[in-house]
This record gives sequence, structure tokens and C-alpha cells, in this order.
Amino acid sequence: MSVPTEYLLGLAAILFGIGIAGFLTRRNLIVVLMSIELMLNAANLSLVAGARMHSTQRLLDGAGPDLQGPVLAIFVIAVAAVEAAVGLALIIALYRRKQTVSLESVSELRD
Amino acid sequence: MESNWLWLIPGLPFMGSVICGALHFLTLRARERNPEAKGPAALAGPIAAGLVGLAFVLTTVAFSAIRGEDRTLLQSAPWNWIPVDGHTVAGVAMVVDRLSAAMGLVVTGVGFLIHVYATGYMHGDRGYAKFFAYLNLFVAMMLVLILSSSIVGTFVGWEGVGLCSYLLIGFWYDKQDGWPAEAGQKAFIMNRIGDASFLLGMFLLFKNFGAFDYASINAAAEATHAAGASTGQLALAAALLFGGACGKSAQLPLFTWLPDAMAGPTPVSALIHAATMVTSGIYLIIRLNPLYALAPQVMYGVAVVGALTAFIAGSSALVQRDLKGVLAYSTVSQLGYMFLALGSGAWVAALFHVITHAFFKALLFLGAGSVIHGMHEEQDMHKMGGLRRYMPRTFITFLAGAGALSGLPLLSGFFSKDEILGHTFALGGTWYLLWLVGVGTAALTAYYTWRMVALTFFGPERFDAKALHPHESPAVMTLPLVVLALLAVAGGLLGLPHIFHVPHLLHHWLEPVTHAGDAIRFGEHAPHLAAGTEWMLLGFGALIALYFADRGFHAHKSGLAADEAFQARGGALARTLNNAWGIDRFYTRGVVATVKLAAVFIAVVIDQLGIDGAVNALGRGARRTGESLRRFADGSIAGYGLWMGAGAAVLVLVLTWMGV
Amino acid sequence: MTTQEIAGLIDQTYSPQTWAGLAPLLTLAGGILLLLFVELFERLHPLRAPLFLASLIGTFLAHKYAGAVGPILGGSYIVDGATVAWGQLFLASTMLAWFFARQYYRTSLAFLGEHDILLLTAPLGMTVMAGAGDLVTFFVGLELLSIPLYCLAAFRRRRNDSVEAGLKYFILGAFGVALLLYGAALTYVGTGHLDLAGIAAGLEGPGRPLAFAGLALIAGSLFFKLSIFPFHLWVPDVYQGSPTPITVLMATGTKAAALAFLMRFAAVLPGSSANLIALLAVLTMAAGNLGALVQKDLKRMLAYSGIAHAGTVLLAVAGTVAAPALAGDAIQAVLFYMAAYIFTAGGAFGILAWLEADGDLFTRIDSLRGLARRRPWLAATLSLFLLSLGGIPATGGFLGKWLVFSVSTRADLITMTILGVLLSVVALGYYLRVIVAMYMEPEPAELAPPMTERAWATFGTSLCAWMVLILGVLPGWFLGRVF
Amino acid sequence: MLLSLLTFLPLVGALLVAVLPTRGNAALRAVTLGVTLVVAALGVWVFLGFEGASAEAQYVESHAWFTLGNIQVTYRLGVDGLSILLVALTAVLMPFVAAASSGHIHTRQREFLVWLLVMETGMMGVFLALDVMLFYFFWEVSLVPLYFILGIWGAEKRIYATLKFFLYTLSGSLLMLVAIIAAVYGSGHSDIAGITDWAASQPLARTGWLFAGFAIAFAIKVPLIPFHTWLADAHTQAPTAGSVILAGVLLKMGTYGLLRFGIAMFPAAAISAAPLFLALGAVGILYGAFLAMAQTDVKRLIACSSVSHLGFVVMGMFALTAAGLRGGVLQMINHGLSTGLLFLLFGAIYERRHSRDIAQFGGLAACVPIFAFFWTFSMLASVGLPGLNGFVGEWLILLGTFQASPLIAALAVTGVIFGAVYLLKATRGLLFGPVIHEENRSMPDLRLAEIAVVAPLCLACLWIGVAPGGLLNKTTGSVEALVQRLDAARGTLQSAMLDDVERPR
Repeated sequence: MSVPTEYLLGLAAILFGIGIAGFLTRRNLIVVLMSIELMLNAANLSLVAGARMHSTQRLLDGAGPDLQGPVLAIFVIAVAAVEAAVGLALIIALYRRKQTVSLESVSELRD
Repeated sequence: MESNWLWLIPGLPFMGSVICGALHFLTLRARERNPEAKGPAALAGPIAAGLVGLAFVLTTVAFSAIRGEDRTLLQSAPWNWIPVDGHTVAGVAMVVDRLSAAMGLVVTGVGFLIHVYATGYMHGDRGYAKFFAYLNLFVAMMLVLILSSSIVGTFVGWEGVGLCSYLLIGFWYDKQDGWPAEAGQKAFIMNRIGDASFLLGMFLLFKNFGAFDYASINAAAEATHAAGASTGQLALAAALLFGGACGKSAQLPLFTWLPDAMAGPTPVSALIHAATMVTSGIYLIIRLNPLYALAPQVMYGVAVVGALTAFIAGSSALVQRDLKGVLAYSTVSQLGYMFLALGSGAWVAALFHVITHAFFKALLFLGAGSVIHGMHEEQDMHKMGGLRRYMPRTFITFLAGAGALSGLPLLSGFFSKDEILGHTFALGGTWYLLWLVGVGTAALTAYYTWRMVALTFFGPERFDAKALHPHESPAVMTLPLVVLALLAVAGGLLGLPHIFHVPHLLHHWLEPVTHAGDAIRFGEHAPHLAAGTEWMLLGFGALIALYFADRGFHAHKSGLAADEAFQARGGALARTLNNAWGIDRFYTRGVVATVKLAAVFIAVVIDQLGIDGAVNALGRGARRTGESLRRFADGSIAGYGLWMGAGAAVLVLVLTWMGV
Repeated sequence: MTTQEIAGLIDQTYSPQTWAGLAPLLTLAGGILLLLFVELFERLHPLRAPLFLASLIGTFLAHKYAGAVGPILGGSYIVDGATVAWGQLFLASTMLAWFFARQYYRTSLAFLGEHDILLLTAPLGMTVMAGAGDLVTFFVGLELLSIPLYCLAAFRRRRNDSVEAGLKYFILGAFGVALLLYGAALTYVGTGHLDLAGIAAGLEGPGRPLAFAGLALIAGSLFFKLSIFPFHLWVPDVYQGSPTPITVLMATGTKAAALAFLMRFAAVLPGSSANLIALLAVLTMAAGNLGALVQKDLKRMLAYSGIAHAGTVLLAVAGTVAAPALAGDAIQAVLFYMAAYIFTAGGAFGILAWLEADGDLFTRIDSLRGLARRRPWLAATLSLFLLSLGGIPATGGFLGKWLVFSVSTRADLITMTILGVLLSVVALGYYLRVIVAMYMEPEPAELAPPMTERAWATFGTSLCAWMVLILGVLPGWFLGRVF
Repeated sequence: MLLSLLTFLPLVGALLVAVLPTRGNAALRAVTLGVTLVVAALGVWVFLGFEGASAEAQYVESHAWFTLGNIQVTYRLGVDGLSILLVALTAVLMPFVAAASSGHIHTRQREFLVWLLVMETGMMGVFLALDVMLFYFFWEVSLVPLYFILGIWGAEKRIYATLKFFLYTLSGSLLMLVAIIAAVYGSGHSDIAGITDWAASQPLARTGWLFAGFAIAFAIKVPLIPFHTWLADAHTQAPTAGSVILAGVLLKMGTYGLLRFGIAMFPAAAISAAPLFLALGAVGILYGAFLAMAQTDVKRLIACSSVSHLGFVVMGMFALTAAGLRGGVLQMINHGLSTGLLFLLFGAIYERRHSRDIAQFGGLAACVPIFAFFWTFSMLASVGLPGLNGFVGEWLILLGTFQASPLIAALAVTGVIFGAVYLLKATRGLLFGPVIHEENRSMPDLRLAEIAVVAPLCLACLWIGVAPGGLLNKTTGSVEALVQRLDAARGTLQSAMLDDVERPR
């Protein structure tokens, strides 16, 4: 008895929504970064759920499992780490100059 | 056979113009070095007069060449001027036929006399050579107008004389706060109004007949008559061309420029604004007589305009104080007579009056010029009086001119005017009314002419003789007066009434030109007056002239009392006459002011605020939108993210909807 | 699957063709590794520049001689004519950035090695994006490009503006990536495919709405990179704050890379979305042009103008979506447009980098006053670039505009084309204002300091100028070469 | 080769002037004058050798340029009856502009001469190109030099004027670009003849839009009301040389375009649109005249007179009769000469007094008689006095218009009156009346160099006025061919209309 795909997708959507909400409302850069990670994970969850769904059909057809989704998910996990590294480095650079990690502090460049 | 030497007739004065122009600039150069230097300007007068004289001789030669019955015209090779399209060329050739020869003689002859006179009159003027350059150019253009084989060529001359008129009226452009320049401008523009109408008439003729040359047009008009085809468009063309004539010949409603044109030097007034240019409208209509004959309604209109102009201008002449002003209104009035004649179908009478008028009016103007010259540029008759003692030769010749103008019996004006009125009377019906106007005008003419004579030459001296020293003009000015006086007296011989049982010379001469028009207009039965009626009319005319001449002379010979009394008690009538029936005022206050207002309205409200405002508003609008967009680029990451999110959401919604 | 089959698949996958197709990528990667190695030894540092150039030239030759070998690696990487052409354009963009960078960083020369390495990674990512046949490859390419760019944007890390630019770019970029991935996931769920061909086929299935939602998110993230309204707001800030040579790269290369994939991606978009895309194109042009109109800083103004150009070129995308038969012409148009834009905007930003080296204030339009008297050739060259940006003939910008508008016209997007055309009048409004400052206004009272000669920058800008002229007058040279 | 020389020799000259290593300006001026004179000689050579009876393009040069898909874009130059006069005018006018510029361009002469020569290339190219793509190239390129000339050497509001000029014309040009694209890809041809042939077979619904796209660009350039407001500012602010080029040649690009790309390319659409253009032309004549009447700035007045004169040109062309077309073509030249002369002459005065306000003058006839002579002469040429050039053109135009629409002609003919009003008013204000301002008294008269510039142009006015056949006959072949094509199109239109009527609903 497995969880229905729709549930997984729904959960992912909720995660994505939380991510977006956090991204748009939070004022701390670190939290913003975390929100983005949340969105990435929502994508990952959907990918994996989708892969399961499609694989079921394919396995019934006698073909191999569908690996496209999981492959992308793995790439995402890897790249997310890199992004986090770069992001933190940038935040540190910011902190060095301004002693703050607030989002408002990066709005000097404007019209 | 082509007679290319005919080109010389306008060509000589044109050359003269170029030469005199060059002399003018040479003189200017000489003056640059030494302000008092004379330079070669003095040569201009004799050269100019000589060349016009030469043109007169050539015209006479041409004239005598077409005297016979076998050959009534000479024609030069055409100048292929404007190729209209691949096939048609609007060309011009010089033609001397019975009509243009007569006009040409008047123009060159009177022109020559006036040139001679002007060498004296303009003596010492700083623009002496320039004056003759303009005057010669005028004669050249007038000859082009007359001698052209085509209506296009006539238009060249038509506008050319207008230009010379403009330049010559404004000759003393720096005098009197630039009034001469204004007057010149007015003349040019009023003429242009007529010219615009002329152009349309020309185009309409071309549209109907596919030709510009008079021979074809007249032939086509005859053919139209013969075929009994519709003449509506042709009548319109005739009316439009008459509009042109109204401008050039100072008829209602376009006559107001002529009185102002007196701002020019007096020889100009004599030559252009009395003897020649202003009669070109009459010339044009005679030239196109078959066309006009096709349109009796237009001819009636011509007659009405002529009669009204004659009366209005004649009455205005009654109250003028300016010597030249009287003559100017009188000219307008006499031109009205000529149009009355044309309208009545009396082509010959019209030309007859053109010729006699050229003689006596040129004489009067030159005489007036002599008076003004002798009075040191004084033109106000109220400041003259008793001048017959100071300038006797001028006085005598002036009397001859005045007599002719007022139609005193047996002088030239008497016969020509009588012929016109006789023709009008003969048509009967409503034409009696026009005849009556004509007779009334004759009375006015006699009155104002002799008022003028009285105020100028008789009565007490109303100036300081010691300070002013009025003097007789030199011989070079009085000699032309004498010649013209002789012509003014004897000019009537050209067209004695047939009741005198002598041949009407002019009628006979013009027969080849006018028979087509006569045939179309009246057919076989031209209206004819019984000999008794004609005698009666003749006597009546003489009586009127004599009586009113007497009244005019005696009322004014003792001074200004009559004038002052009229001004004091005349009331509305005096005001109306002083303002020449308010037509000029209507133009300046009504038309000119409206146009000016419209121009300012268009330039400021419509153009600057409206159209350009819209253009600039576009630019400003773009800028303002840009400014207002700036607040979205507020530098905030969350804000940018929100826009991104919203954009993505819209995309998702729209695409999902498409997917469903 | 039998062993034999697997072996066959491996043979097929790693055939000489594959290696040929990958040759440019491998050359670049090799160059990066060598540069990293050189960086280890101080004595080898003089080799940085030759090595960098050698990598670019090698890659260029690899592109040229390997040619279009078709889909490789099971269709996840497509080496067609477009990929080759794009790859060469990315190299040009990178080279320009590098030329200008040579003399831009006066105070941080010590880090130029890192800079070069990061810079050389960018075309690698771009080329992968351009050739991507599926979303996985595209994602990898995108990150290969983005991550070095985040760093490069913040490269002058002692300056507030540079750090802010890096952070802004990073955070919004990451958001964009998140949209992309979630979109990819939805598409995948809806169609069962991440490869474009598969997605196109799968769109007819029951998961169509979900897939369309996914495609919309992917499009959104592409629009972000391409700076399409309303995803464009980051552009002026980031361009302004970044070191100008990096701005060159972002303005030209990154945009081109996003566009390159968008052209492939357009094939899966429904024809009915063409009007929406065209509308976005026009809105982008409006936002870019109107925004640029009120800028006082040249760098920012050029950033906004870049947005407008993205809008223009998006019209061609809309054209190909509306009329797939025009795909070939559309890709030609977009390639030419971007080729011209790379050299034009590259040159213009390059001159800015040159001016900026004399002080930050020098990017203000005011400070350009009287430049024509001080540096006539520089002013003339900048004018040429500005006119090319404005699409005046005899410059490359004109034919680019012609080709793009011709696609949209033929796709019957006439109304949007006319609107776009009229908006490009606004563009001339601000380009000309710069020329006004340089030529028609008096020099500022306080005399500007003399500008030093900069050999690399001179070379870079002259190269751009010549290319702009050649593309403008003899476009056959480029058109014939690419297709 | 001849036409390429005509087009690109000035560009070569410009490069030469740009790099010539000399400090003084005399050498630069000499080079410029030399180049323009050579081009003028070539232009006259082409003019004399041109066979007017033929409708074919002559001196054709054709090379492949590049391909767009399967469309071959060609570098194709040639001259026919519609363009020959303008080519000759451009070639002949430029040496005078170059010579006159030394009088009023005192700063940055090298740049000025460069732009002048580039300008000449642009204008020549526009008139000679027989490929729309090539045409469009030159069309827009020619904007740039004038933008600089106006912006650098103009009067106080020069930047506003130059931006307005550039942007306004550009917006029209870009709309034309869309039309060109549609025409090129629709027909698969980029050469004018190919598109023309294609257009003949297209329905009016399509050619109408294409025509509109072209027409709006040209209407702005001409300028036709209501697109004329850029002109007054540009003319007023431009240095004399700029005004002369603008009036002399640049505006003719608009009327020429209307002729070649409006009427000749889309005859059926032109026939349908003719009433509109006739009316715009006629209203423009009057509107321009009224505008001019209200001006106190002399240069602005002349500029407004251009609006009026070009109204004549457009009206004549859209009469679509042989006379009107010929008149239109000729009047382009006439306007170039006479308005150019007025600008040159007033430029000389402006240089002495630095005022454009008419109230600052008066009585100049006494102070500077030579100027007065030339001014009056040019004014009369502009007014359309018979015997001078303006008359021939106006007369033909009015005649042609009358054949097409007597009512419009009647409206337009009043322009003859109002034209006299404003020009006479200006002349009165400048030359006549007493001298009010003492500084005018000491004003030097035209120098020999200035006379050498204006006198030949005046002679040209006279020559055209007396013997216009020399020019008009060059247009015969092309105009007749055009009229025939118009007749054919008219026939097709009528039968199409009959079809519509007869077809049961």
C-alpha cells in the first residue's frame, strides 16, 4: 500500500508554496536561502513521485524504470549544495561590508 | 510665313531693362567709392526711351504689313515653352494681327512718350536707372501680353506687368513709412486674386478644347456654337477669365488697389495704371470675343460689373482732394465703361475707348505729374489753385485732356463714350437701366473733371508762392504733353459715328477679329439704332457733359467753399463717397483682418498648441511613463521576486487554461 | 537488455561523432583545468593570458572543424548548426569580457587567475545550454553558467555595489532556478519526459494541463535570464553593480544562451501562446525603452536598453511559436540579432569599462559631455554602437532588427510588430541623447582627467566596431557562414 | 560604375577629409569643394546622357549583395525619369552648399565637411537605389549626418530640433520598414521592379496596407500636414547649409518616395488614396501659407512656405495625370532651388545681424541693394512668377490637378494668392520701408563669394522658367509609362468594382 502520487504532488506543491511565501516575506537572507532550498526540494519530491508513477506504467509494459526524473533530482541535490556554498560566501561578503544579513541592506542599487 | 523679328518688339524693351539694371548696379558701385558720384545712370533714360521708340517703329512696320485685306496677321515661330505631357506643348508665338497691332501701337507709342517724359520727371532720383529698368521691363511684358498667340503667353505678360506694377508702385519704398511698399503689395495681391481665377479659366478652357492658343480656342468656340453644343463649362471659363480681368483692370470687387497704386511715381501711374496695363482685361475679352459671345449671361454680368464700377468709382472721384486720386478713381470709372461696352457686345467701342482713354488719361496723369513736379511733390488740390499762371503749357494741355475725359463734344472721349452708351441703349430691355447708369456716370465724370481743373488751375493760390516757387516743367516733359493733347483732341477721328457718313476706321480695321463674336452674339441681326435716335443720344450726351462740366467748374473755381460745404452737410453720403463706398474698408477690416486672425489662430492654436502640442505630448508622455515606472525598480529583492512570481503565476494560469 | 545490446549502446554513445560533438566542450574544460593548474605556481602566471586565449581559439577551431554532428548522447545534447553558431558567439562574448577585464581591475590583479577561470567556465555552461536536448542537460548548463557568474558579479568584493549585485543576482537567480526545476518536475509528471522531443509528444496525453503549467514555469525562468517583463527588474541593478566586463558577459552571452535554449524550447510551446509571448515582448520593449529614457547613468541606461532588445528578439520567438514553419528563419534572425548585439552592446559596455577605469562618475551621461573633442575616435565608436543599438542601417543592429521583424511580420503578428517598431523610436530617443552629450554639449567646466590608452580595450572596441560595420554592410559574410 | 562613383565618391571624400593631416581648414574646404564639384560634373554628365524618352532605368549597375533565405538582395543602382532630375539637383546643389558653408561654419569645420559629404552619399543613394533594401539603407543613413549638422551647428534650440527631426522621421521610417518587410517577403523580391510586378497582381486589400506603410513614412518626410511640425523647428534651428540641404534635397526624398514607392509601386492603392492625398496637398498649401503669414521669424516663415510648396508637389503627383506628375517632379527641383536660395540669402544676413526676427530689419533695399535684388528674385521664383522656375511647376501641377479634380484645383489655386501674401510680407519687412535699426545701415552687402554662390542658382531658376523642356523632357518616358500603368490599374479597379456589384449576395 503506497501513498498515492496525488498526495505526494500535493505535498510538493504545498512545500513549493511555503518556499515562495518564505522567499517573498522573510527579511533574513539565510532564511530566504532556506526557502529556496524548500522549493528545490518540492521539485525533487515531484520528480521522484513522477518517476514512480511513470515507472509503474513502464514496468507493466515490460520496459525498464523511468530514470529521467531521479537523475535530475540527483543533479539538483548536488547543485543545491554548490548554490548554498556560493550563496553563503556571498552573504559572508555582505556581512563583512555591512555587518548585517538583512534583505533590505541589499537595495542600494535602484532607480 | 514666320516673322521671327516680331520677337524684337518685346525683346528690345527687355534688353533695355537688362541694360538699365546693369547701369543701376554700376552706379551703385561707383557710389560705394564716392557717395556723390553720378555713375553711368544718366544713360539709362535715353537708352530706355530709345528702345521703346524702336519697338514703336517695329510695331508700325508690322502694322502697315497687315493693312491689306489679303494678310491680316504676322506670326513668329513659337517658343515651345512647357511640354505639358508627351504630346501637348504650351507654346507662345508672337502674333501681330489687327487687334494686337492696335494695342501694340498704343502701348509702344504712349509708352515712348511717357518714357521721354520720365527722363525729365525722374531726373536726379537715386534710382534713376532702376526706374527705367522696371519701366522697360513693363513695356516688354505688356507687349508679351498683347502679342502672345496663346493664353499662356498672355498670362506670362499678365503676371509680368503685375510684377512691374508692384515694383514701380513701391519704387519709393522708404517714403511715407513705407506706404508705397504697402500699396505695391496690395496691388500685387489683388492682382493675384484675379490671376488665380484666370488660371482656373485657362485650365477649364484647356480641359474643353485641349488648346492654349487663341486661334484654336476661338475656332473651337465657333465650332461649339455651330454644333449647338452645351456651353455651360465655357461660360464658367469665360466668367473665370473675367475674374482675372477684374483684378488686372480694377473692376468691382477688386478695384481698390488702383487708387493706392498712385503711390508710385506719376509716369508709372500714367503708363501702367491708366493707359496700358489696366486695359489688358478688356484686351483679353476682345481677344476671346467668340468665347464670350457664347455666354450671353456672362456678358450681361460683365456689363453690370462695368456699369456699377463706373458709377461707384465716378462718384468717389467727386470728393477726392488728391489730384492723382481723382484721376485714379476716374480711371476705374472709365474702365467700367469699357466693360460695359464689352458686355454689350461692343468690342470695337471698347477698344476705341481704350485707345482714346490711353491718350487723354495718360495726358492728364502726365499733366498732374507736371503739376506735382512743379509744386515740389504736393498732390493735395486744396493746397493748389491758380496754377495756370505758373505753368501755362501744362495748363493748356491739361484742359485738352479734361475736355476729352468729360466728353465735351467732338473731343475723342465724346465719341468713344457715346458709342458705348449707344450700343447699350440699342440692346433695350434691362439694358436701359445700364444705359442710365452710364449716363449718370458721364454726368459725374464731367463734374469731377472740371472740379479738378478748377481747384488746380483756377481760384486763389492756396500755397505760399514765395516759399514754394511753382514752376513750369522742362520741355522734355511738356513736349509729350503736347503730343498727347493733340491725340486726345483728335483721337475721335478713329471712330466717328456712322451717322456722320464717314467710315468708322476702327470698326473696319477690327472686322477680322470681331466678326466671329458678333456673329455668335447677334447672328444676322445686330441691334441697330435708327439715325434719329442716334442723333438724339449724341445730342443728349453732349448736353449732359456740357451742363455738368459747367456746374463742376463754376462750383469750385473760386475756392474750397463747395467742398467744405459738402463735407459739412453731406452726412452719410459724404462719408460713403470719401471711403469710396467702404469697399476698401471692408477689405482691410473684414477680409485682411480675418485672414490675419485666421493665420494667427492656425499658427498658435492649431499648429503650436494642437498639432505640435500633441507631438510634444507624446515625447513628454513617454518620459513621464518612464519616470513613473521607476518606482518599481526600487532595488528590493522581495519586490522583484514578487513581480517574478506574479509573472510566473500569470503564465501558469494562461498556459494551463490553454492546456485544458 | 543483453550485454551485447548494452555494449552496442555504449559504442553508439561514445562514437567518434560524439567525441567530435563534445570536442568544444572538452577543449574548454581542458583549458579550465590547465588554468587551475597554472594558478598553483606563481611562476606560471604569465601563461594565464596565452592559455586563456588558446582555450578560446582552440574551442573556436573545435566548433569549426567538428561541425554539426547532430544529436549525441542519446539526444540529450544536440550539436546542430545553431549550437555551433551559438557556441562561437559565446566565445566572442567571453573574449570581449576578457579583453575589457584585462585593464579593468586595477586593484585586484592578484585574483585575475580566479577571474579567468570563472570566466572561462561561463561559455562552457552557455554552450551546454544551447545544445541541450533535455531539461537535465539544460539545468546543468544553466548552473555551469550561473554559478561562476554569481561570483564574477560580486568579484569586486570590497565594494558594496558589486557584492549587492552578486547577491541580488544570486538570490533571484536561485528563485528562477527553483521555478525552472519545479516546472520541469510538473512537466515530467504530466508527460513522463524531460527531453524536449518526448515532452512534445507527451503533451497530447492526459497530463496536459499539468505539463502546461510546468512549461509556463520553465518559460518564466527562461524569461528571467532573458530579462523579459515582468522578470526583468533585476537587470539594471545587477548590471550596474557588477564589474563592467562581467556586465558585458551578462548582457550578451547569458542572454544569448537563454535565447538559444528558448528557441529549442519554443517548439514545445502551444501555438496559441504566441500572442501572449508577443505581448510580453512588446511590454518588455516598453519597460526597457521607457525605463532607459529616464536614466542618467549610462551603464544603467544600457541595461534597460538590453531589456528592450530582449523584448525585440522575443518577437522572433513569438513568430516561431505562431508559425513553426518559420523556425529556420527565426533561428537565423535570432542568431544574427544576437551576433550584432554581442558586438554592439559588448563594444558599448567595453567603452564604458574603459571610461569607468578613470573613475566611477564616468558612467554618468553628463560626464560624457564634450567627449567628441577630447577623444574623437572613442566618441565616434561609441556613437556607432549606439546607432547600431538603435538599428540604423549600415550597422549590424539594422539587419538584426530587419530579420526579427520579418519573422514576426510573416507570422502575422503585425500589430505587435508595429507597436514594437514604434517603441524602438523611443530607444533612439535616449541613444541620441548620449550622442548629444558627446557632440553637442559643451565640456564640463572642471576639466576631465586625461584617459589613459588601454591596448586590450582599444583592440576589443575596434574589433567590435569593425564587426558591427561588417555585419551591417556585408551581412552575407555572416549569414553565409552560419547557414 | 558611374552611379557608384556618384554615390560613393563623397564618402571617400569624407574619409579623406576626416584623416587629412592638416591644421588649417582651407585644404579641407578645398578637398570638399573639389569632391562635390567632381560629383556635380558626373551628375551633369549623367543628366546629359540620360535618354528622356525611355521609361527604362539607365546606367544600371547590379551586383548580388546578400541573400535572405531565397531572396536575393542586390546592390542595384539606376536612374530613370522619376529620379534623374533629383540626382542632378543633388549633385549640382552640393558644391554651392559646400562653398556657402565657409561663411557661417566657424567651428569644427572638419567634422562639418565630413558630415556634408556623408550626407551627399546618403541622398544620392536614396535616389539611385533600385532595390528596396538598399533604398532603406540610404534612407536612414541620410538621417544621421543631418542630425549632427543640426545638433552641432544649429541655433539655440538645436538639440530639441534635431531630436525631434530624427525621431519623427524615424517613426515613419520604421513603419515603412514593416511595409518593406511585408512586400519583400510577400513578393520574394527585393528589387523594386520585382515588387512592383508582384504588387500588380495583389488585391487592393493587401497593397492598400503596404501603400499606407510606405506613404506614412514619406508623408512625414515631405512633410505633409499634420506631420509637418518637425520641419519648422529643424529649419529654424539649422545652420544655413543644413536648411539648404533640408529644403533642397532632403524633403524631396519624401516626395520622391511617394512617387516611386507610393504611386509607381502600388498604382491601384494610389488611385484609391488619391482623393485623400489631393486634399492633404491642397489643404497643406493653404495651411502652410497661413502658418507662414503668422510668422515673425524669417527662417520659420521660409520653412512654413516649404510646407505649402510641398503641398503643391504632393497634390500634383496624386493628380495622377501626366501634367501633374511632371509638374510634381519639376516642382521638387524648383522648390529646392528657390527655397534653397532664400535660405542661403537669409543666411548671409543672419550671419551679419544674428537675428531672425523680421522686426529687426526693414529698408534693407537701401542698405544692401545687391542682396535686395537677389532676395526679390528668389522670392519671385518662389511665388511662381511666370518666366521663373516656380511658375512652370505650379502651373503644371494645377493643370494636372484640374484635370483630375477641378474643385481641389480651385481650392489649391488660392494658394497662389496666399503664397504671394506671405512672401511679399516677408520681403516688405526685410527690404522695404524706412531703415529703423541703425545697425542695418552699416551692414556690408553680399560679398563676391556669396554672389558667386547665389547668382548661378538664380540663373538656374531663370533657365528652368524659360526653357523647362530641358528638364521636363527627361521625365517623359517614365511618366508616360507610369500613366499607362495607372490607367491599367484604374481599369482593373473598375472591373473589380463591377464584379462586386454584380456578384449575388
